[in-house]
Formats: sequence, structure tokens, C-alpha cells
Amino acid sequence: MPEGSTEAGTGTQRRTPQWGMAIDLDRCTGCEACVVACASENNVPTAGEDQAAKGRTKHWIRIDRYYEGDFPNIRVRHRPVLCQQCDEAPCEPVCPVNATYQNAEGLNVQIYNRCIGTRYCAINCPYTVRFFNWYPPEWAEPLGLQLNPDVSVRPAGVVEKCTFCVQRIKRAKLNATAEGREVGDGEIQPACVQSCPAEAMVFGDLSDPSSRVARLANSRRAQRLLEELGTKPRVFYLERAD
Amino acid sequence: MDRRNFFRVVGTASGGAITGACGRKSEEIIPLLVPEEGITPGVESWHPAVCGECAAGCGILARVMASEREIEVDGERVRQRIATVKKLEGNPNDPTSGGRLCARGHAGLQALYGPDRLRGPMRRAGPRGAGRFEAVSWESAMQEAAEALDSAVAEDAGRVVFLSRPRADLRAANIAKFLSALGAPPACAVGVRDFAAEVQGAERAYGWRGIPAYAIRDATLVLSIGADFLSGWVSPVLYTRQFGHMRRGRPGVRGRLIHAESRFSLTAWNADRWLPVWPGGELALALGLGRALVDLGAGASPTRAVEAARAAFAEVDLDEASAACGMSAGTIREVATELAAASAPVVVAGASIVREHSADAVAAASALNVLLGRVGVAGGVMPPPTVLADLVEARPSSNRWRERLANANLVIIDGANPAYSSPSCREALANAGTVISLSSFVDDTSAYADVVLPDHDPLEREAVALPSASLVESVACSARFVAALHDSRPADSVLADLAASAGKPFEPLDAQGALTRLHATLGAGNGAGSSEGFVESALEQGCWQGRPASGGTTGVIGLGAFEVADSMVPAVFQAYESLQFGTGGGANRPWLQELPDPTSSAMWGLPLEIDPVTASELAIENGDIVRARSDHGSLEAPAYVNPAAIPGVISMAMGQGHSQYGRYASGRGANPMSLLGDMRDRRTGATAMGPVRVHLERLDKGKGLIQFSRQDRDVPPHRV
Amino acid sequence: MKRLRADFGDRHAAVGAVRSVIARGVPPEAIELYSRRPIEPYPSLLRRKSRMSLVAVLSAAVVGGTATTLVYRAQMDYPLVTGGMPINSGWATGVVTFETTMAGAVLGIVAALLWEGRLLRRRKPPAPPVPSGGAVIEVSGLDDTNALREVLLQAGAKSVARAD
Amino acid sequence: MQSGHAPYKGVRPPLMLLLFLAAAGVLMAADQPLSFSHAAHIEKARMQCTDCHSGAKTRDAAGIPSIRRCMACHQFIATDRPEIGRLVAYWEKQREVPWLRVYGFAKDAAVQFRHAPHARAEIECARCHGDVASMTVAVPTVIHTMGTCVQCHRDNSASDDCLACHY
Amino acid sequence: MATTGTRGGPVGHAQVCEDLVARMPGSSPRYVGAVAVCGAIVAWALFAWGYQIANGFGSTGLRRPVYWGLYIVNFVFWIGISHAGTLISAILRLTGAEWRRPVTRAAEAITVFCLMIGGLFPIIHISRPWIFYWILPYANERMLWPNFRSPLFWDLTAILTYLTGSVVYLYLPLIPDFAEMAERCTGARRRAYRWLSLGWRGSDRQWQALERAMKLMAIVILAIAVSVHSVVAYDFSMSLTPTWHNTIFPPYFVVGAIFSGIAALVVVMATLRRLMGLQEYLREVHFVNLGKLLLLMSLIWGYFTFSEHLTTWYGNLPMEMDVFQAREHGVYGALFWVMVTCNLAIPLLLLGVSKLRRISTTVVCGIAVLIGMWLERFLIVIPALSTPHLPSIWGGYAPSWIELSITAGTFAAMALLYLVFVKAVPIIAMWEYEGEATPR
Repeated sequence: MPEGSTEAGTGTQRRTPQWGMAIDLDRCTGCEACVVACASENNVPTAGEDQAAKGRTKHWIRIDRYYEGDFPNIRVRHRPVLCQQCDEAPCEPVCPVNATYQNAEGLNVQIYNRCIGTRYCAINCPYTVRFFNWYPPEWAEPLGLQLNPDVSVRPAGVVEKCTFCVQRIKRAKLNATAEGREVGDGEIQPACVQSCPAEAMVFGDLSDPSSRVARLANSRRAQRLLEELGTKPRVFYLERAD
Repeated sequence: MDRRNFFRVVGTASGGAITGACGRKSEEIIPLLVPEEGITPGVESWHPAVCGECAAGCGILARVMASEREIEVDGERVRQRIATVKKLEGNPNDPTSGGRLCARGHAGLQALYGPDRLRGPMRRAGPRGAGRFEAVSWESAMQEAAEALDSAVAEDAGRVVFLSRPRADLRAANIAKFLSALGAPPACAVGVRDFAAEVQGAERAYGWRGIPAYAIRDATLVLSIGADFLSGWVSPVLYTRQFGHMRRGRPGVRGRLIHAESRFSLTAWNADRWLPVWPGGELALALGLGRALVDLGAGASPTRAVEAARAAFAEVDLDEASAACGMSAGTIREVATELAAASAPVVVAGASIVREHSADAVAAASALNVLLGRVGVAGGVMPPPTVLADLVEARPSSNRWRERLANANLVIIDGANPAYSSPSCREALANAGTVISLSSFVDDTSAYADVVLPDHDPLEREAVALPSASLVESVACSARFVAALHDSRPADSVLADLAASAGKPFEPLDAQGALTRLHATLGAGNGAGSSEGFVESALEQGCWQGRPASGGTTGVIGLGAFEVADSMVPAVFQAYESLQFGTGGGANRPWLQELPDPTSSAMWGLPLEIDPVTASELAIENGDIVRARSDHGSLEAPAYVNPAAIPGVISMAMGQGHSQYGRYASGRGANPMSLLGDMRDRRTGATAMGPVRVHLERLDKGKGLIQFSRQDRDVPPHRV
Repeated sequence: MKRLRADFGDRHAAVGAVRSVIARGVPPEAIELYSRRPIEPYPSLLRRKSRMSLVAVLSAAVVGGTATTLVYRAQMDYPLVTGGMPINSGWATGVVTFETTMAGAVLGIVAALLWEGRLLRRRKPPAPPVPSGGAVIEVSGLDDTNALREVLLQAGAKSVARAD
Repeated sequence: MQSGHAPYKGVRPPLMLLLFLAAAGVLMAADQPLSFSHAAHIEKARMQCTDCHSGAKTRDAAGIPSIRRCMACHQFIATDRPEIGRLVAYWEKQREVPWLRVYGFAKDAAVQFRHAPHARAEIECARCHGDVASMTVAVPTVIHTMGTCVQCHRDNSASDDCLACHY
Repeated sequence: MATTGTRGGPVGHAQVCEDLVARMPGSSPRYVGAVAVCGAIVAWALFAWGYQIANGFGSTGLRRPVYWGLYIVNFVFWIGISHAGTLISAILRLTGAEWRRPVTRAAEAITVFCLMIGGLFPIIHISRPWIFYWILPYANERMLWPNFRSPLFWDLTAILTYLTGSVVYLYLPLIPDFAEMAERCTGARRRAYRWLSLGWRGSDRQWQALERAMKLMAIVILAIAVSVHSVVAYDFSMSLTPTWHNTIFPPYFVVGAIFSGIAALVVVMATLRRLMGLQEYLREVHFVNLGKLLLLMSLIWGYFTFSEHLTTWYGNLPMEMDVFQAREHGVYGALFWVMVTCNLAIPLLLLGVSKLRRISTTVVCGIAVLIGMWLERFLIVIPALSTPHLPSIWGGYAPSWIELSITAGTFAAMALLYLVFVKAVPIIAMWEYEGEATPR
């Protein structure tokens, strides 16, 4: 578990939150509401049929679904997969220009304008949740009116990925600071978490033991995806009971 | 100079400038119109709205911020600053959505900003169905429509057909007012989602009118017969929320879900046990379960209702039932035992895939709740809400729409697309007297319209809607909060204008009026305060929420006789409502087109789902182009070998195969309904979605299928 | 001081001549042997001193050390939050150290070659025309040329001339 | 977790002056549609920056005032001036004055700048915008490069996380 | 005409020089035609690159999860071939193999040109090449440095060092020849050669310094060459991609590099021999000797390949087995067996049997090995990327015309550089070559 550290230089010794997520697979139905919510929040463009056929769609969050067994004893295992915001992220050390790194709050950051497009991070991500902008993003008029002004539209040639909706984290923190208070547990919800009808996803500060996400992450059912690779992901999956 | 400064000195010259903004001289400067007051760039505001994507009636929140667009004013290109909806979320106050939203709900934004949305009224410029239109002014379009209405009413108001959707909302109330002012018969709900079977089943089993709600959140065992309540059906958000709570919301209790359906739907994914019922075998399964429960001594405290149910089930032969549904008698007994032993079981009775015997199947399945004593109790089945009777009454039903359409002198269409969901009605549409569409898009049906009077998007108009299922009395409502993007007009006022010009004026109901009426019916005893305060608070909250729907088995049980199901025949086809497109309306939203289909992972197209046994017999592999032929029609689509399909059952999701529906939907894929002909539920007349016998033929090896994930299994075959 | 130049048609004869000249007590620094091909086997009798290896090693150490320091300082003074991974790692820097060390060696060798080979000198006496296959010997700093002229002619020089 | 590193001490930027001089020579006053005088409004009329740039202290964007706001006063004040006449001409056409931005961020810089937190941190307007109060037509006297931002952030112990601005 | 030696070649320095200079191509229509053809292909490749930059990387065949494609394959391939020169020439120089003398310059030139081409591929490969320089460690007002931990940064240092070293290693022995050429030319060419000869006078000091420098350079360049291909291998083995995360990769890549380098040298030599009529200089013995080296490397390569696959198969790690299956039985199975045939079967057959060992068979082997080694790079990069850890996002890859054009363009660029090179300098080191010397 990542420990909270203090923010250097603020002098207030405010604890730096350690963002993380827990996903209860017993609740998750695989309805994909999160997928569209994410595209809508984060200005993720659709690739279109031709590009989709080439495997160039961008889904910052996706539902991995695998069939197990054969009829009639068949079942499906599904799992929402987003950037796991690894503490020991394999994508980070390989970037030659430091366009990706982990910040003090544990977010695995991608700085679009710093990216020169080696795509090394993308191939080194074991979850393959990094996406490349093959073409300049386009929205047929007037679809572009929907774009979220809080999120940069990424130019062609850079790698992008789930940010844990950093714009929402920023806004919540700014609002809290303006009102002279701390950000409360559950106050920040990434778009996927907010939309999830089954309330399978919980986002929050892992370093605060009383937060919901920390309690879920410490539950016996909690596992992490490809944990054996030593990436120390910050997304905890509560495995299905059966 | 310290070290760090040394480094900086060495290379300062290479710094890239962030700004370059003062050099905009070279750019063409497009003037900006003086905006309306109250639009501040960068400031967000949240407004309640009502989701218009399906009939569930979720209360949502819209995030509104300023944007700029370019328009033409008096021949000059100018920029205009407008308030635009940036994001939709569920409305946390709303008891249906509870602050949550499904994929289709999110994509409602792309209907609002759809590039193919009509910019203004249109007049047909080609033959019917060709989809060629020319833009006209509102005056001339209204005049044309009014003349058609005049002559049709003068001829025979009884032959005016209004095709709509089965929603209990402001629009339905106004349509009802419009039609009654004209003296025309009530509107018809078309499409495959009018829940006629559910309504009739509830009436027969519980004596309720409307769609019952299931409080699965408090159940310990949920048996769903034919209701794919997690991916569509009545109210996916409400039921998914409840499902989450049922599973992990109660300390120490994990509710169990058994799902009986003829395909491996999303609900089956999430079920602890899937009962693969042969298509059309839902009735037999419900009857068999009833018989087994009777044998187990269920319904020990007899009321009249329980007696009726016992009597109906006692006649069933378990082996016959087992043979008709494809489940062994042992399995049926096992499930019945589990139901009888559970502390809080509930049977969700539905017809996600409507059959010829769906009304019977739903009634029989509902009767299981009667037998188990789970009607109107916590964790059981709850009665439909009864507030705002105007809206409830105005909710259109199927109402023999095909027969009436065949004989129509005027067809008005709002929110329905029968040319897609029942392709066999196209001929009737082509031959109808005059066709007026209120659609925002030229879809399959609007292509037959003589004049299209585009409606506002649901997000651009005020709304009052009753949720199609709710555990409490509630209403979702909203006031207008953004200006219309295009030159559209709300259909309510268009209808009022048309009626007025036909000399049959009526007063359209608005949100204010409906809520005032709601306040009045609630009476003073509800603590609702003044009428104005009530309305204002409801519009601010985006909803009104009352007490839990009052329940109890009040009605007289009239299960009646059940028709016996056909025997099982191999290679049958069924269509189903897709998670992403519903019954087809979502197909013009690029987000949804690029959303992998849960079953096949297909994007930008939907496959024919073939079971592995049939597929290997015909040497069909994923992506091969396959032709399916039934007695009613044929289609060609890429194949997906669905590992979970029942051998001999071919399924296909609805959504693709639009002849007209904008750039993202039209001409893409195949329409599964074209294989079904005029198949209906025998009791309610609702459009049935199978089974029909099909013949499959592989046409082409190929890459016809675009999949997000081409691997169906976590463990590739060679690893086994 | 005088200089003497002897032309040889045969390279090997020239080597013998060098040997004889040295035997006459002329210091090797005063002798220059020009040829179009290196004369093999090597005329080691001239014993030219070389510090090329030393220069290469020093240059390698300096360049490699500087680069390593730069990497270390840049990483420590402008640190990125890495979420637990080391900011500076000897293993990762090792590659850079190795490569830059080698680059330093190459540069050192080039520099030493330019210096010791007296290349890139602006003011130089014009090179004597060396016959193909032959060699030219220049002996400088002589007080008396006559004795040496004899020696050179005896060793097989085709012609011997003053080259001042 | 790597615990916090020693906070950056105030680092004097020796090159800032040079940069400033070099860039100031290159950049010239934007050719604004109206020669709006900041000095006349602030020094003479004693107005505050936020009277027109109303979001500067509380919102993300300071905002360029709408012509509506100009006309609120200039319907009555100084109506005889030729520049005001041109302003009224825009107003009568119901067009905004097509002001040219003096400061801003390049689109591909992916910068999410918010005014409010800077105002809360009591950063003077002039720190980034120069002494606009004494200018006639505003000119970019402060050179905005990433270095400007980073330096100021470090000097003030503000976050120097890339994510502070770029997302 | 020059006097001819016992083997038909010219004897004596003057004759050798004369003969070699005479064989440098003039402006014959054939030469101009070859330059034009190569130039056209290169121009087309440059157009393709421009198209890619202007239209975005979507114009390539890359896709998720195969974010690296032919550019990386070519990068590894060309850097591999670059080991032809310096490494081989350094080994031969250090071991005092006298037969190397007519071979070294051709080999060293390969190195320099291949590095120029190979070093271009990272720039072609990145999608925003206009800010390529951000990878360089220079102080800047953004206070940002490159990531020294990135293998791509190591690549940068390694390739720059290797390029510097190789250019020096090619240039130093050219100095006496430049001086020689200056005497044989007039006008601008003379001035250019004189300038390039750095004031070379042929004094014994210079010869000694040159010989010493070359010896030292041979040692240094050997170390650099080994490190360069190890660093290229680190690009792969530092990642978590199944089958890449592998300690065998650095030596495996070095061996493969030398292997393909020798093959390239054989092919280049045969071409020069044919086109420039160098039969007297590049004799059967050179080819046979290189053939023996090639055979040795083939065996070592086979050993490494076997070890790599055996450990993967025996370890039976699920993720690695997915790649293994894809590589040997799936779509790439055919390519795999072509690779094995080219790299192992053909050299073993043609070079292992002494009776079959001659110029023609060596050249056939060289071509086969070039094809095989290109395929080896392809089979390392593509199958592993197309089967990442999570099966849900497995995908394929097919290069588009852009990548194919650029690939073709680099081969043409190689030919073009060589065409210009042989016109400017004698391809055999004149001062090193001794007509009558018996090759050892």
C-alpha cells in the first residue's frame, strides 16, 4: 500500500492523497456505461468503421470479457480494464523524454505536449491501456460542441490514456481550497465511477484508511490485475464470489 | 551562479514559447455576435433533464457550458456563443437513476449534436421511402401539414393514425389531447418494446394496471424468466442499481440470481445459474416451476389469488413442460426447491424477447410470485405507480396499429420507427394518405413522410415523465435550460398549432401544468406546501418523489387458460434488443457504434450469432458472411460463433440494418426483423421477435466482422 | 644547421640507410622517413615515442566522467516523482557512462593522431616527392653534410641533396 | 513512495531579463480593432481590472468583457470620442468587438490554466500581464514561456508537477 | 597497362594505385542510370515519409497492440548489418589476418552507411519527429531533461558513439589514400582530396601514429560495437513484453548482427567485384574465408535461437507460450521456417560441405542470411507485440505502402551511398594493399 507523503513546500503538512480505485466484479454487470461516460467526459474521439477494423479504436476503459467452459456449463468472466495507475509502472521509465511519470498523488501522468511519439510506453504497458492518436481527432459538425473544455483534445501523434479524470480531481480540489476545506471521501468521482449503475466502482484516497476505497482495497476479495508482474497497480478488483 | 542556473544558461535559447496568441493578425477574424446574457465561458452549471433514450424515464443532469459555433446571419459568417450541454449524468435525486446513467443515456448527447439532425422542416422530394427531402420554411410546412390534417379529419377522423412510443409523459398526454380534439382514436405504440405482455401478465396475475416493479435489491433469490433486466428491458439503470445492491449492498448477504432465457444475455452473464430455455419455452418453464412448487406445497396460506394460481398450475404436466422448454424435470424441481427454500425470493417475469405466447408466459411467471407470497412485500414485486393518471392513461399501447395503418388517411409519427422494427409495414406506409413525421432525423420511417416537422431534442424541451418502473411514486421533470440548436419546434406546440388551424384547438399541457395537477391530486395532506413552491422545487430537483407505491394483491386473479407452446424445432432464429442500440434508435450515435457488443465484441455492425454446433456443421467461422433465410425474408450478415448459444438457436441483435438514419447508421449491417414477418404475441398483438425457422448458408469466407476483441477466451486453445 | 635529403628507389634500402645513419650517431628525432606505403617490417629503430594510449584513456575518463556527472546532477536537481522507482540508478546510468567513455576514447585517439602525426599543421615544409615504391630520408640538424651523404649513397640512395 | 524532495529555493533567473529584452523587441502591440486605453480606464476612471475582466479572481478565465458591458457606460460617457463612435457601430450591428488576444496559450500546449487559484495565491496581475494599468493599448510585455511559469511556481513553492497545468 | 602479378593482379604500389583509380566509375550512362534509379526510389521513400508526417501515423499499418512495426524491424536490421564493417574489420585487424586488406574498407563503409540509415529509423518511427531533439540532453528553460533511464536514450548515446567511432575508423585509413588521390587529380578534386588528407606527408611518424591509432580504434570499436547491439537488444529486453524480457537478447543480438553483417559484406563485395571488375583483388579466398566465418556465425546463431526457443517452450509460461505459438504455428509459422532455412539450412549445406564452398555459394548464402535475419527481426518484434498479456486485445499487423516504400527506400539509399562512395574513393585501401603479398 502506498503511504501518504506530505506535499513539499506547502508548509501546511497537508497529506497528499493517494488516488486509487476499487472495482467490485460481483456488482459489475459489464453494461459498458463507463465506456461511453469516459468517451463523453474525456473527449475521446470515435475512430470510425475503417479505423475500428484496423484495431485503432480508443477506449480508455474497456470491458474484457472471456467465455469459460462450453454450453451448457458456460460462463463469462468480465472485467473493466482502465489504466491501472501502477506504482511501478513499466510505461514510465522507458519514455525517453519523461512525458509519462507518476506524480505525488500516485497518478500515472501522460503529458501530451511533451510526447514525441516513440510509443514505447504503449508497448510496455502489460494492460495495453495506452492509446495512440493515429490521426488528428475529428468530430462531424456539430458533434464537437459536446467537447469538454476542461480536457485537452489530444493532437495526432501522441499517446493518451485514462487519467482518473484528473480534471475532476483538480476541480474538486480547487473548489475545496476555495471553500477552505479538505476534499471529502467520495467527492471526486471519475466519469466511469459516477455513471456506474451497479455502483461497482469506488474511487478515493488509498492512504486514508477510513475511505471506502481503502476499505475495499483491503478486503480479502481484492486482487490486482497481472499483479505477478510487480507493477503494483492502484486499481483493485474485488473478484466475483462464485 | 549555481549549478542549476548554469544548466539553464546553457540552453535557454531553445525554449519553446507557450504563447503565440498576439500574432492572430494573419487569421481571418470571424465576428462574434453579442451573446445572450448569462453565458460565461468556463463556468459550468448543472440542469436537471429527463432522458429520452428509452422508456425508463430516468432523471438526469446536464452539464451546461458556453461554446462557440459559426452560423450565418444575413449572409455573413459569424460566431455565436451558445450554452451547450457537455455531459449527461444521472440525477442523484431521481429514484430511478439515482445519479447513474447507462451507455445509451450518455449517448443521448450525440442525438442532440447529431450531424445528420434535421436543421429545419423538410418536404419530400422523391418517392416515398427514398429519403430525398428539400428544406422548406415552417410556414409552408405547417400549411401543408394543416391541409392534410384538415382533409383527413373531414374525410374520416377515425382513420387518422398516430404512431408513437409507449411512454407515459407530457408528450403522450398532449398527443392524447390532440387526438381527442380531432375525434381520432388514441395513439398506437409501435416497436418491439411496449411491454404489452408485462402489462397483461401483471393484470392477470395481480390485477394491476401497468408495468410492475421488482424490488430485487431486497431479495435473496431472484429468478428471472425471460427478463434481461440488466441490459435493456424496462429500466436497465434501476435494475442494475438494484442488482448491485442485491449482490453486495447488504452486509453478509449476497443475493443469488438465476436467469432463464433463450440466449446468454448480459443478465445470464451475471447470473449464478443460467437456465438455457428453448425459444418460446418460457411459458412451459414457468408452468413447470409452478407445478413443482405446488408439489412442494407452496402457497400454504391460501387466499383467492393463491388458490387460483394453484389451480392453474395443478393441471400442468411437469414432463410435458420440461420437454417444451428444454430443461429437464430435475432441473425444474431443483430451481423450485431453491425458490421455496429462499427467505426472500422473487420471480422477475418479462419478455425481453417477445414470443407468440409471451403474455401467457409472463402471466404464468407472475403467478409464481403469487404462489410464493411475494406480491407487494419487501423484496417482492411492487405495483406500478398511479400518480398523474393523465399521463398513465395517455400511455399508448399497440392498439392494432398494423390494421389501422393499412387503412390510414393520415399518419403522424412521433418517436416511432415502424419501418425498421416491422419492415412489413413499409407497404402500408407507402400507401397511406399523408404521412407527417415529427422526427429529428430522417430515419427509415420518416423517409416515407411527406413532410417532416422536426421536434426539439429531449434535452431542449421541458419534460414530465413517469418512470416505466419505480419502487416509489415518482415523476421526473425538467424545465428548458438551453436554446434549440436548430430550427426545430417542440412537437407539442406543433400539434396544438395544427389542431388550431383545423378548428379543433386544445390547450397543450406543459410541465408547470402537469406538476400543478400532480400537486392537486396529492392533496394538502402530503406536506407539499403551496402549488408554486411544489412546482418550483420539483423542477429544481428534476423530480418529485412520493411514498413507495402502495401494493397488495388487490385485483382478482384471472390467469385464464394457457396456450400450449409449439414443440422444439432446430435452427430457429430470434432477434433481441441490443444493449447499445436498444431496438435500433441508438444506431446513429458514433459512441454506441464503437461500443463493443457485449456478446460478440462487434463494433460498427452486428453479427448473426450462431451456436458452435450449427457453425461447425456449416463450416462457418467468425467473420464469414452468412445468408439467413426464413419464410418471411432473408438477410446477409457476418457470423459470430457464440460459444454460449443454445445449439440450434440463432440470434441477432437489433440496431443495424437501417435503410435511412444518417451517416453512421444507414446502410450498415442487416435488420434482424426482416426475417420475422408479421409475427405477434397472440394475446396482445405486440411485435414478436422469434422464433422462426431459418436456413443458413455460408456465402463468403472473410473479414466481415469488426471486433474489439477477437479472443473469446482468456485461455487460448493451445494453452488448454 | 643543414638538412639532407636522400631518395631511395627501394624502401628496404632506405631502412638500411636509416640504420646506418643512426649508427653514425645521428639522433632518431633528426631523421624523417617518407614513403607512400608503410614500410614493413616496421622500422622500429626510429623509436618514436607515443602517448596515444594514455591520451585515449584520459580522454575516455574525462568524457565519461563528465557525462555521468551531468546525468547524475540533472536527475538529482530536476527530479521527477517516480512513485518508488529510483531517481538515479547506477545500472541505467552505466550504459550512458560506457558509451560516453568510449566516445571519449575515440576522440582522444583522433586528437593524439592529429598531434603525433603532425597533421593539420598550417606551416609545413612541402612534402618531398616520394617515388612510388621508394622512400625518402630527410636528416636535419646536421653540421656537416658530406660524411652523411657518403653513408646514404653507400646505403643505396639514388641521389642525395641539400634540402634547406 | 519517494518522500518529498527538498523544496526548491528561490532561484534567480539571470536569463529572464535577456529573454524579456529579446522578445519585447520582436513582439509588437497587437493591432486591436479599437485603440482601447487601459490607462484611461484604470488610472483616470479609477476602475478595477475585475470590473471588466470579471472572472480574474474567481473563475477559470478572466474573460474579455462583452460589448454589452462597454455600452453600459459608454451609452452616456465620452460618446463624442471617435473610438467610442466605432464601438457604437459594433453595438448597432450587434457584434462583439473582435479583440485580439494579448496573452493566451497555444492550443497544442495542452495547458489548463485557471485564474482563480493564482488570484487566491495573491499573484499580482502585473506579474504576468505587465503594468497594463499604465498602458494604452495592452502589449505583451511579459514573455510567457513554460520557463516563466515553472520559475514562478518554484519561486512560490507551488506545484511543479507537469500535471499542475498540462492535462 | 600495369604489370601483372602471378595472380593476374597488378604489382607494385604505383600500378595498384593506377589500376584502382582507373576502376573507379566514371560518369558512364550505366553509372548515372544506377544513381538515377536509386535516387528515384529514395525520393519516393522520402515522399512516403513526408506523407506519413503530414497525414499522421494512421497512414502506416500500425495498430493496437502492435505499436512498433517495420521501422523497428528495419532499425534493428540495419544496425545489425552495420556490424559488418567495423566489427569484422576490427577482429581481422587485431588478429592480424592479412587477407583482410582488400576487404576492410568495403566493410567499414557498410558500417557508416548502415548506421546513417539505421539511425534514421528511430526518427522515422516517432510520430512527432519535429521535436526529436527533445531526447537530447541540453539545458533548457523548461527545466526538463530527457529520461536517462530510457533504453531509447541509451540508443541515442550508443548510436552516436558508434557512428562517431565508425566514421573515424573509416576515415583514418582513408587519409593516406586521399593524399595519394590528390596527387592524381587536378583542380577542385585535388583541392578537396588535399583538404581531406589533412596534410598527410607519408612520414614515418604519421605511419606509426596511424597504425597505432588504428590498433587502438580496433579495440575501442570492438567494445562499442558489442555494446551498441546490446543496447538495441535492451530496447526489447527491458520491456515486460512476453519473450522480450529475456537475458539472452543482448548476446543473441550481437551474434545476429555479426552474422548479418558478414552476409551483407559478402553481398556487397560480390557486387563490387562484378561491377567494378575487381576480380584480381577480391578473390575466391576472401569469399571462402568469409564463408567460413559465416558458417561459424550461423552455428552460433542456431545455438542461440535453439536456446531461446527451448527455454521458452520448457518454461511454458502462458504469456510466453502465446508468442511462441504465434511464432511457430500461427500466422508467422511459415516465416519462421523460412528464417530457419535461410539462416541455418542453406549455410550449413552450402558452406559446410567444403566442395561446395566457392564464391557463388557464399554469395547465395549471404543473400539467404540477409533475408533470414530480416525475418528474424520481424519475428522478434511483431508476434510478441501482437499477443500481449491480456488476450482481449490481441491483434495483427500488416505494413502499409508507407512502411514498404520507406523500407525499399533504405535499401536504395544504401546502394546510392555506395555508388557515390566508390566514385569518390578507392574501395580498396591502396596503401594497405600489396599486390604481391601472399594472402595468409
